[in-house]
Formats: sequence, C-alpha cells, structure tokens
Amino acid sequence: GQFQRATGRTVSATYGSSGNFYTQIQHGAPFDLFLSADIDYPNRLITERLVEPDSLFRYATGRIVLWWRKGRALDPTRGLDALRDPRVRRIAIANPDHAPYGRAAVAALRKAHLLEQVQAKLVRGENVAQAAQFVESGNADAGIIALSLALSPALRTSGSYYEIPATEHPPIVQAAVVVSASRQKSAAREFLRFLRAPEVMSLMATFGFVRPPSDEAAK
Amino acid sequence: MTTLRAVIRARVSADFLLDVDLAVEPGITMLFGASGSGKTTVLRCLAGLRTPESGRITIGDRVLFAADTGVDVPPQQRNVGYVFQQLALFPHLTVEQNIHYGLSALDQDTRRARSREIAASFRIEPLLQRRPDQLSGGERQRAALARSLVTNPQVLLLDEPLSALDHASQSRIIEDLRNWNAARGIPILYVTHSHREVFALGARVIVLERGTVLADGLPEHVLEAPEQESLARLTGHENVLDAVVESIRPDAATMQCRLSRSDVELEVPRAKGEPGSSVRIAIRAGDILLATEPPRGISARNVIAGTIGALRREGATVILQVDTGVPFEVHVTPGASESLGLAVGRPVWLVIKTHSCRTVV
Amino acid sequence: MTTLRAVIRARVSADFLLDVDLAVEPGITMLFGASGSGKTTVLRCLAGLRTPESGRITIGDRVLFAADTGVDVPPQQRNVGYVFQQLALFPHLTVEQNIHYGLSALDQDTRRARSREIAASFRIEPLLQRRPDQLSGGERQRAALARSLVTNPQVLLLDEPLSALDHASQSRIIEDLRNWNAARGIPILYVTHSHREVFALGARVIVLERGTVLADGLPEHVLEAPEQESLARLTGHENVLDAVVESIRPDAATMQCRLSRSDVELEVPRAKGEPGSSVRIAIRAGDILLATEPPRGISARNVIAGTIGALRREGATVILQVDTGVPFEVHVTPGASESLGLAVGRPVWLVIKTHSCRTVV
Amino acid sequence: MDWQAIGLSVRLATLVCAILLILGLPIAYWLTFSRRRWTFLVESVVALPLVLPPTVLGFYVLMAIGARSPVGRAWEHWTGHGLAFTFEGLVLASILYSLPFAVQPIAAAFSQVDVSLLEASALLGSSRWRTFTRVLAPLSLQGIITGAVLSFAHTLGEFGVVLMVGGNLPGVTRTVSIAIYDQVQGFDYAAANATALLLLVFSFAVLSVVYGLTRKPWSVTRS
Amino acid sequence: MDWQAIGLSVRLATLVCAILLILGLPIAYWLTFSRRRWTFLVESVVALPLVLPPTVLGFYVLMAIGARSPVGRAWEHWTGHGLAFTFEGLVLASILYSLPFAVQPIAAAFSQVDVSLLEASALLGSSRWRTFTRVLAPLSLQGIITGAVLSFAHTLGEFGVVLMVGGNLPGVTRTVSIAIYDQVQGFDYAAANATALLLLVFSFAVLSVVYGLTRKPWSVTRS
Ligand SMILES: Nc1ncnc2c1ncn2[C@@H]1O[C@H](COP(=O)(O)OP(=O)(O)OP(=O)(O)O)[C@@H](O)[C@H]1O
Ligand SMILES: Nc1ncnc2c1ncn2[C@@H]1O[C@H](COP(=O)(O)OP(=O)(O)OP(=O)(O)O)[C@@H](O)[C@H]1O
Ligand SMILES: [Mg+2]
Ligand SMILES: [Mg+2]
Repeated sequence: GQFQRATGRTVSATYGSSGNFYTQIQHGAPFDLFLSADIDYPNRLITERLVEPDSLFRYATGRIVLWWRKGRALDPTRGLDALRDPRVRRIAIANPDHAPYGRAAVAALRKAHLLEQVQAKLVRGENVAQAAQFVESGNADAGIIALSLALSPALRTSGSYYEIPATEHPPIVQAAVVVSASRQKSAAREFLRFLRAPEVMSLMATFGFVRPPSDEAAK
Repeated sequence: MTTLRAVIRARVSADFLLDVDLAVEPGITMLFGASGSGKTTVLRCLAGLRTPESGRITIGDRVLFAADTGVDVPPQQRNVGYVFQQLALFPHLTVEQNIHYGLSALDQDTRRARSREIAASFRIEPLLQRRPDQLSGGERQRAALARSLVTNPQVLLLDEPLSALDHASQSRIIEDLRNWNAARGIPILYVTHSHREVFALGARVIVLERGTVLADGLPEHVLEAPEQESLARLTGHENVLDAVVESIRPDAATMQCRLSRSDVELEVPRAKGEPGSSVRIAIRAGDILLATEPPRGISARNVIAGTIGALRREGATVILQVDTGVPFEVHVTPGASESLGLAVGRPVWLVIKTHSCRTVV
Repeated sequence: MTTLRAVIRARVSADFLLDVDLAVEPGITMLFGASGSGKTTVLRCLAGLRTPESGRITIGDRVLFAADTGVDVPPQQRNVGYVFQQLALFPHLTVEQNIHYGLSALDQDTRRARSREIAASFRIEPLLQRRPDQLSGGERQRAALARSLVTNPQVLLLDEPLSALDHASQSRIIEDLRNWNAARGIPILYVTHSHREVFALGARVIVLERGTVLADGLPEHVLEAPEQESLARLTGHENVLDAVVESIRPDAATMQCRLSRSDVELEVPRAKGEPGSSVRIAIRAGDILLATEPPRGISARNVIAGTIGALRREGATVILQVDTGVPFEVHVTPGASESLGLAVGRPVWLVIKTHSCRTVV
Repeated sequence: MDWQAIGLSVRLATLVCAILLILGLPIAYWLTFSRRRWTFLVESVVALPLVLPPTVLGFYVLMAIGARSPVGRAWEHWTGHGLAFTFEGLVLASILYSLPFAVQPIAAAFSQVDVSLLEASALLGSSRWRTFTRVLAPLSLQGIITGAVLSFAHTLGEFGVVLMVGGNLPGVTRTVSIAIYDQVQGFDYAAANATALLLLVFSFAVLSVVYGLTRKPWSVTRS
Repeated sequence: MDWQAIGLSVRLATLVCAILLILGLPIAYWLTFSRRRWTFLVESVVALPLVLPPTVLGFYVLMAIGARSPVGRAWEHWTGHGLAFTFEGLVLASILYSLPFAVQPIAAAFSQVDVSLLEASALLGSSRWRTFTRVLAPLSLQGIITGAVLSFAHTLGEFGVVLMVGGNLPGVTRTVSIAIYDQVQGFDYAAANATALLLLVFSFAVLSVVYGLTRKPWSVTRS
C-alpha cells in the first residue's frame, strides 16, 4: 500500500518457504525480488550467478520468542528455564534442518543447556508459522517462534511470550536480492530503495523485525 | 405334509399382474406356460427374491411370507433350492466349489463325498475342476442343477433346468431327479414349456397364462382335456374347430355338432350349450386315426372322408393336412405312413373317437 | 454361390480336440450333437472369436481364415450374424437399441422401420422400450434373434436360439426364419439338440460327436439311417440290438440275423458282415407297428410275438415295453393305444419292415 | 474470498480431469486387454507417482521441466516462455500426479465387463472404437466416474506439486489450495475457513450432481 | 538412508491400508446396496476430504484433536496423552484423508457384480456376510485391489497432513516422505535421490507382486 502510494507501482507478493523459492529461482521462476528469511539462500544464489550481487540488502534481523497460550501456567520470569516444568510436554519449533528460526531456536536451547533435556519434547513444524499453530491449537504447550508472529494480530491476543535475547542465538539475517532473470529489475531496485526508507524500517520494527547492523545494511 | 402353498399378487409392470393361488404337494409339479406367462416371476416370489404386494406363502406350517402379518423370511433362510433360468453359476469358483458352496455346514469329507456322488449322477465328474467359462451350455446346466440338489432343500424350484440338453441327457437326468425325490418327497416346482417334460416328469401340472392359473391337475386331464382354446393350442390340440350344436342325446351324454362352413358332423361329449349355440371343438392331431379304405365294424362314431392335401415329416411324426371341407391336421408315425402308402391326393378316412373331442371356450 | 467352407482344428483342452471339415450351403444346415460335442466351439471358430490352430475358413471366394497364409479376418469384418447360447444382449440398452446396434450405417428412419418390422415378426413389439433385465427368458431369446437377423449378415450362426421358447412360439419363429432366408439364401448354421428342430428346419444336418463330424447329409438319411450306434441313440433309435448274421440273400440285398440271447430272427438290409459275424441293429420305436392279433397278408417280413411288459404315456406318445425274448421299445399314438385296448400283459405282435432296421457299428 | 484462486483451481481441475480421462481410458484399455505378460509391470509404474511426497515429486518435475532441463529449454524454444511456473506446467504436473487415480479405477471397471458383450458388439460389425464407446465405456460407467471424481477432487486439493512447479503466482498458478494454505499460515483463520467452506460446498454440489445423475440405471434390483 | 523413516512409513501405510479396507468395504457395500434415495449425498461427502489441501485438512484435524477440542480431551482422558504428534494421530489423519481412495473404487466394483449371483448365494443358504466374503468380494477383487493400492501408495507419499499432525518426530511420526522433503530442503539431493529411489523400488516391487498375483484368473479370454 505505502509503496504504491509512494511510487505508483504495484507489488504482488508470493509467500512461501525460502528454501522452495531458492529451488524455484534456480529453475527459472519469474520472480523479480527475493526476500529471504535467511541470508544463506541469497548468498548461494549469488555464487550461482542467478541474482544481482550488488543488490543484496539485509532488511531486517529476526528475533525469536518463547510463546505459549494464555492460561498455561508458564512462568514468564523464568525465561527458557520455564521449559523445565514437567507440565510442558510438547515444545514446538520450526524444523532446524532448513528453517532459520528453527536453527535459532535450537541454538538458544543449547546455549541455555536445555537442549538435551527437552530434545524428546520437541515437535517440528515445516516452518515457524506451523510451529506457532501447534501451540495455538493446544497440541503443544509452548513454542519458540518468531517475534513477528507473536506480535501478529492473530496471536497477540491469544498468547504470551518471553523474548529470547538476541545474544542467545546467531542472528537471523533476512536479506533481499534482485533476481537476474527479472524483466523489471529497475522496479525491483526501486522497491529495495523503498524498504531502506527510515519510516519503513521503523514500521518493520513494530512487526517484530529488528534493524540489522547498519554497516552491513549499506552493502 | 410339507405342501408348498402360495397365494400371491405381484405387479410386475403396468400391463402384467401376477395373481396366482398354488398348492405344490410333495412330488414333481410342472409349471407350464408360454413365454412371458409369469413362470419365472412365480419362482422368484416363492424364493423370496421378489416381494409380492399381497398374499401368503407357506411350507407346511412354516410361514415364509404373509403380507398381513408382515412376515417375510429372507431367501437365505427359506431353505429353497433354485436353479435359475440363467444358471448364475459362480464364475470365480470351479464346478466342485460351486457344488460345495451350499454345503458349508458339513465337514470336508462329507462335502466331498456328496459332491462326487451328485457329479457322477449328472455325468460332470471330469469337469469338477473347471470353471464355468470352460464348460459348454449343457454342462453348465447340469452343474447348476447339481449345485442346488446337493443341499437337500425343503422345496426345489427349477426354471427350465434341462432346456440346453439333448434328449438322451434329459431323459437320464429326469430319471435321476425322480429317484432323488423318491427318497425325499419334497415339493418340486419345475418350470417348462415342453410337453415332453410335462408328461415325463409331472405328477401334476399347473398352467399359467398371462399371470394367472389357467388350469391345474393331472397332466393327462389338464393337457388332454383343456377347457380353454388357448390351453388347447398350448397343449398340442392342433385342431380347434368352430361348430354349432345340432342336437343333444342326454342318454349317451353326447351332443351332435356341425362344423361351421361345412356339413361335417361330429359327436362330442355333452357340454354346456343348447341346440343352435356355437361351440369350439379341440382335437389332437395324434388322436385321429387314419384309414385308406372306409373302416367297417368299428366302435368310433365319427368317420370323416377327406383327401390328403399336404404331407411332411417332422422328427418321429408325419404331419398330414387332410381336407374334409374343413382342414384337419393329422399325425401318424412314419411306419404307419409308409405301410399305408400315404401320399398327397390320396383319399383317406379320419376316425375320431367321441372322447377325443374336447369342447373348449 | 456363397457356401461357407471350414476345415478347422482347434485344441480346446487336453482331452478335447475339435477337428472338422464342413461345407454349409445356402439354406439352413443343422449342427446337431450331444451336450459338450463341440457345437458352440465350431461357431466361435467360424465367427472369429477363437483362432483355430490350423485350417481354413472361406465364404464363397472370401477367405476369412487361413492358417498357412496367416489371414485372420477379425470378427467385426466377417459380416457374420451370431446368436449366442447365452444371448449377450447389451444390458444397458433397450431392446430397440439392441436391435439398432448393428444398423449404425443406416439412417434413423430406415433403422426404425427395419427394427419395427423384425420386432413385429418376433412378437416383441411391446417390449421395444424395455431393457433386457425386464424381459422373460423367452423374450430375451427373441430379442437376441431379432438383433442378429436385422443386420442382413452374409452367414448366420445360431446357437440353440429357440431353446427357451414354447412349441407354439418355436414353430412360428421357425416359419419366419425360413421365409426370411427364402429371400436371401445365405448359409445358416443352426445348433440344436432337438430332433424336432432338425426335421422342422433343416435341409441338411451335420452331426458332431466329441469334436468330429460323425455324419452329414439330409436329416432323413442321417438321422434315419445312422451308421454308428452313438448316432443311432442320439437320433432316437431306441432299440439297438446285438445280433449274429445267419445267412445272406444277395438277390434281395438283405441278410437274416438272429438276436443274441434269443431265437428272434430279423431280416435286415444287407451290410458288411459275413455269416457268423456280430452286428448291431438299430430300430426306432416309432417305426414298429403293433397288432393285437397275428397279422395276415402283409408285406412286412418281420413279425415277432411278445407281451406288453410296461406301458406309460409321455406327451403325445404311448411308450410300450414289449418282451419278445429281448425287450423292445415301441411307440404308438394314444389314439391307437386306446382303440387297440393295449394294456400290460396283453399279447401283441410287432411288425418291423426290413428297411426300418439299420445295421450300425 | 480469493475468487481468482477458486476460478483458477476449478479451471485447472476440470482441464486435468478431462485430459486424464482422455489419457486414462486408453491406458486402462491397454492394461486390461493387452495379452503381454509384463502388463502388470506397467500397471505398477502408473501407480508410482503416488508414493512420492508431492513436494518432492514437484521438485523432480521442476528439475525435469525447469529452465535448466532439455525439456524446459525445448519448450521455451517453441513457445517463447518456460514451462515451469506457468499454467501449462501446472497442468502437466497435476496430470502426472493424478494419473493413477484416473487409470486404476477405470482399468478395474473394464476388467469386470463380460467379454461376451464385447464379442457380440464386434459381431454386429462394430469397430473396436465403437465397441469401446457404446459398450465397454457405458458398462464401466461407475469406474470411469470414480476415476474422474478422484482426479478432479485430487487436483482441486493438490498442493505440494502445485506449489513447487507453479510458484504461487496470483492468477497464473496460485490455486485455491495454495490460497487457503497461505491464509492458514498467515493465521487468517476466518478467511481460510470461508474459502475452505466455499470449496467444500462447491465440490459437494458438483459431486452430488455427478453421483445423482449416474446411478447405474440398468441394475434396478427387481425388488 | 533413513531406514527408520522408511520402516515407519511402511508400517503406517500398511496399517492405514488395512484399516481403510476394513472401513471401506462396509461403507462401499452400504453405498452400493442401500435403497435410500440420499445415498449419493453420502457418496459425495466421502469424497470431500480430497478437495482440501492436505496441510489445511491437517490443520483442521489438528484443531479437532487438539487439547481444546472435546475429541482431544476425551482421548487425553483415556490414554493420558494427546493425539497430536503420535503415531495414532497420524493413522487417524491418514485414514480420513485416504478414505475416498479406498471407498470409491470398491463401490464402483460392487455395483458391477451381477445381482443374480448374490441371489444364488443367498438361496444356497449363505448369510449376507458369507455372500459378501465368498461372492461379492472375490468378484470385485480388481476394485478392492485398486482401493488398497491407491490408499497404500497415497499414505506412503502423504506429506501435508502428516506434517501438520505428526510434528516430525523421528521414529514416531517422521515418515519417509517428510524425510525426503527435509533432505531436499537441506540441499542434500544425493540423500533425497537415494531415499526416493529406494521408496520407488520398494513400491514397485510391492505393486508388481500385488498386480502380478491378482490378474483376474477366471476371465482368461478363450481364444
Ligand atoms: N422388470 C420388469 N419390468 C417389466 N416387465 C417385466 C419385468 N420383468 C418381467 N416382466 C414381464 O413379466 C412377464 C412375466 O415374466 P416371466 O419372466 O415371469 O415369464 P416366464 O413365464 O418365465 O417366460 P419365459 O418362459 O420366456 O422365461 C413377461 O411378460 C415379462 O415381459
Ligand atoms: N475353456 C475351456 N477349457 C476346457 N474345456 C473347454 C473349454 N471350453 C469348452 N470346453 C469343452 O469343450 C467341449 C465342447 O464345448 P462346446 O461349448 O463347444 O460344446 P457344445 O456342443 O456347444 O455343448 P452344449 O450343447 O452343452 O452347449 C466341452 O466338452 C467343453 O467341456
Ligand atoms: Mg422364465
Ligand atoms: Mg453350446
């Protein structure tokens, strides 16, 4: 909406898992701009010369939270230690094999020396949204999900969260890149410029995305 | 006794209503009727495959169906043996397995013994390991018959079970069937359209026409003394003649009739009808004796002169067309035909016994 | 002329080999044989539904099958009408649609006209809108016959097409079929196991036994003068008697035989066999004349005295068991039986013409 | 409500269902009537696409028709655009995936038809084609309907393959199943429920009409 | 090679296939022989799970069996643990999803069996059950095999529903389809190819045996 107002151009968005988009771009998908949840994918595409290396832009860093439904007797003050509670029998995370938020969640658990203890309790969603659904539907007692999800209108009212400090897990750098095969590269670059605008960045913050380190953002 | 009683009304289609009242006593009863007269429908009702709109079916004291009380015993509990007109052998089972099918309650040995025995008597022993699609039409019919008989049912319903068999096989199986039932004495209802089978098998015959019972009784009475023209034709009374009653002789219980459009006179048994009224007279072609010179000193009252108009052979019968003013059909044996030197154009005399003439309506 | 010629060998199973050489000329040829003799198999080979291992099938000049040149015209191009023993009416089509099925090349009106005409002659007009499962067995048979005839095939193969019909309907359809072919003159091969149909329809008959042609010719020759005992029995020669040749009279072309285990003598037509050799003599029960007093002044050479041992009625026939030292079966008409006053125990004389006796092997 | 996606899905399912019938009928015919001994092996191959997870199948299809594959490049050469991420690509992938649903029930139905009816048809002068259309197919109607329904419904609901090969492009390859998936992923349950309900009601209506109209009319049990 | 996942999938598919036959046969019987007018509506309902994207169906199942639903609470009450993320939950969801694949081909096959054979069986004293097992089922063998094969293969390959309800627990709910998916997502194509190939070979072997053994033996065309 804002971009359209600012530039008169329309953006049509396609959502999905970053891994799938990576594969699809490999095989010639007609995308213009790739907003990845993990900088790993754009980097690979750069190596494969399928995207414009100079357009890489880290637009945000993701944050993870421990999230549970309201009414669960989880003690928010204990942080991740709350997961030691024996009443917590299922903990939902995104699949750490390929989902960045899942990797972060596992890292955080390891750092808290909880991983071994909760390993048997972990259930994996294909992506972080699914992990959230596991908790939301009452099938898991808690989950480690993206802050942006915890803040989303659907979950904000139904659950509570504990924000895991950014220091407890490797940064989840989210990067955008222009696809080489795109037929509207200039428009794509224009949209990237729009994302850099301070007001957009602050808007993202309200959605739970943290501004990335500025030196890298300038790249 | 385990008589099968059935009073049934079943509407088959807008223009066909089955409405019959039958009693099938132990022994073989033939159900005889033209194609489409409702024979198969009767069997289906008795077997429980069709529910009549109203009526009652009992075997002895056992009620199989009663529209008023709502009793309707399902087919699998009726203990009725049924050989379908289309056979309905199980295509995925061998002949032996088909025969075993109804014997599940017995142990393996008894089953095998029973099936071997029945297969032997129907001469299908070499076929026991074949599937139905590897059999000829007649072999299938024998297998279907064996499958039903082997279960020792309380009632047996057979829908033209021998129609695909040659006369020799038919005769043998008919003999087997009679022996089989001699020991059991169950009611057997046997559908056929063949006179031959009616006489060979039946102690009793029920004649169906358009869904109703036309006649019922001993074969010789019903088929020999038909009271309706349609039945007369159905039972091989090839000659059905219009006539007018001339006079009545109450003492001899006969009446004198003149055939229409001729001056041929016939003496027939007394029946309803006053002098001057119209009647029809049915005579079997085989009941007429033929002479090549005017017969003398015989008891028969009716001797009619005529000329052979046509002569042809059909099987063991020579069929003559004799013109006497009205055309008569006469059957003689080939032997008789030859020894009498019958030929077209020859003058002959027909000798008809009074009691060979039936008055029909 | 469009004669159908077939020389075929087809192995049906380990113990059944079909091996025949047939010529079916225009007109009706009956294919006659006991159940399982291979009649249906012959038809399937002719129609192209079964490929023989070797041989040749032609209609006139047209080769339908030739094992040596590899010609094998598929069924749909043979232009052969076939009425299946199991009918094979299309269950999803009405009778009318079934009849129309083979007429796709014609326009709607012609098609309708043709089907109405044939339906009328087979008396199935009121059934045209029904589906096969709404028909009786005989009605189905008539529908199947109509479906094949309406296409005007070059050859017609009929597998027991009238077995489910009453005699009246049979006669009518036989008449129709004869008329139908009078105008066309195509070869019709008609399978049956009924003498009645052989004589009523056939100009020629081919007799099959266990896959081979046993005899072939005019019905009266083949079925009346059988050369094999099996054929004699099949064709209703109820009496087949063992005998020994006593003497030969070359001038009269006859020989004198004595029946085994008795002193009854018979004069029979001369056949292979020297004095002292064994022969078998077949006599139809209907060819034997019966007299209640010793006949005088008749031409027949064979007059045998005996006593009635048993008497029963079957259809239009009275069947007598006459004991003459050897048992004879004799058939007479009910009329004759009555007028002669036949009864068990009565002494009778059998009169057998020399030419009613067949020597069989 | 994402009407565009619904329309696209219905179009896709109808087209795939139609093509599958056109392909499935002859394949089923061959499987049923071929006298070759190895027919059953082909029958097994036909069922194989089923055992792969849809996304993985989609992945392989993408490899096979993508810009890097010979097929993809040939297609691009002829049509000027790639096959992946187009409606045509979607159709192709869906056909591959749903093929067994069409073929197998039809083949099963064919094998139950009484051979003598096919023989009777041939003897009445009908070509194989006419015997097929006038006798075999009508008598196998229930099996054909089953094949059509399963492939239609399955294509409507198909997600993994479509996602992989289609790329979720609105109006081109974004089917209703993907739309609902996105709505669920986006926690927009109200929209997801509404779309799902609409899809269910529509499918129910279509199926009811199909089943209601095709109850085998000639097997009316005699009662 | 993830043997654990393969074993789990085979176990799941076999179990689901068996249960689906046990459920599907009576449902198909009822659909075929019920004289009620609205049978065809039920027939349509049976096909409905198909039209939803698997993940969405999985999502609804998850809601239905979750701790907040009566079903989930009742199950937890009886067994002491939830239904989600367990093998039982997976079985339940797969059954729901594959039901139409079992029911529809079987019902189609039943409807093609000649009624007079069922009548003949009854008249030989057989109960409905015996008629079913000895006549109807053998004569519908091809349809039943089709139902079994489709539901077996479909369960083997099922991904969306399993993912949603299973939670990807190794040895419990991590099926081979999920394993392959993960391998693809993790760029471990070699492993993915190997696993997929193994799955294909295994499935091909199973299907070949099934089809090879069950070629309708009594319809050997005569010629
Ligand atoms: N489903 C049906 N719908 C309409 N009419 C039917 C149906 N079934 C049978 N009929 C009619 O009912 C009548 C009696 O049929 P049925 O089968 O009982 O005759 P049938 O005496 O056995 O004859 P056949 O000797 O030819 O077998 C026939 O006229 C037939 O056309
Ligand atoms: N598929 C088969 N396998 C083995 N034997 C067979 C097969 N088909 C037919 N036969 C046998 O071949 C012989 C001839 O069969 P066919 O059907 O030609 O007889 P038919 O003369 O028509 O007899 P019917 O008058 O009983 O119909 C029979 O003995 C039959 O058992
Ligand atoms: Mg009948
Ligand atoms: Mg035959």
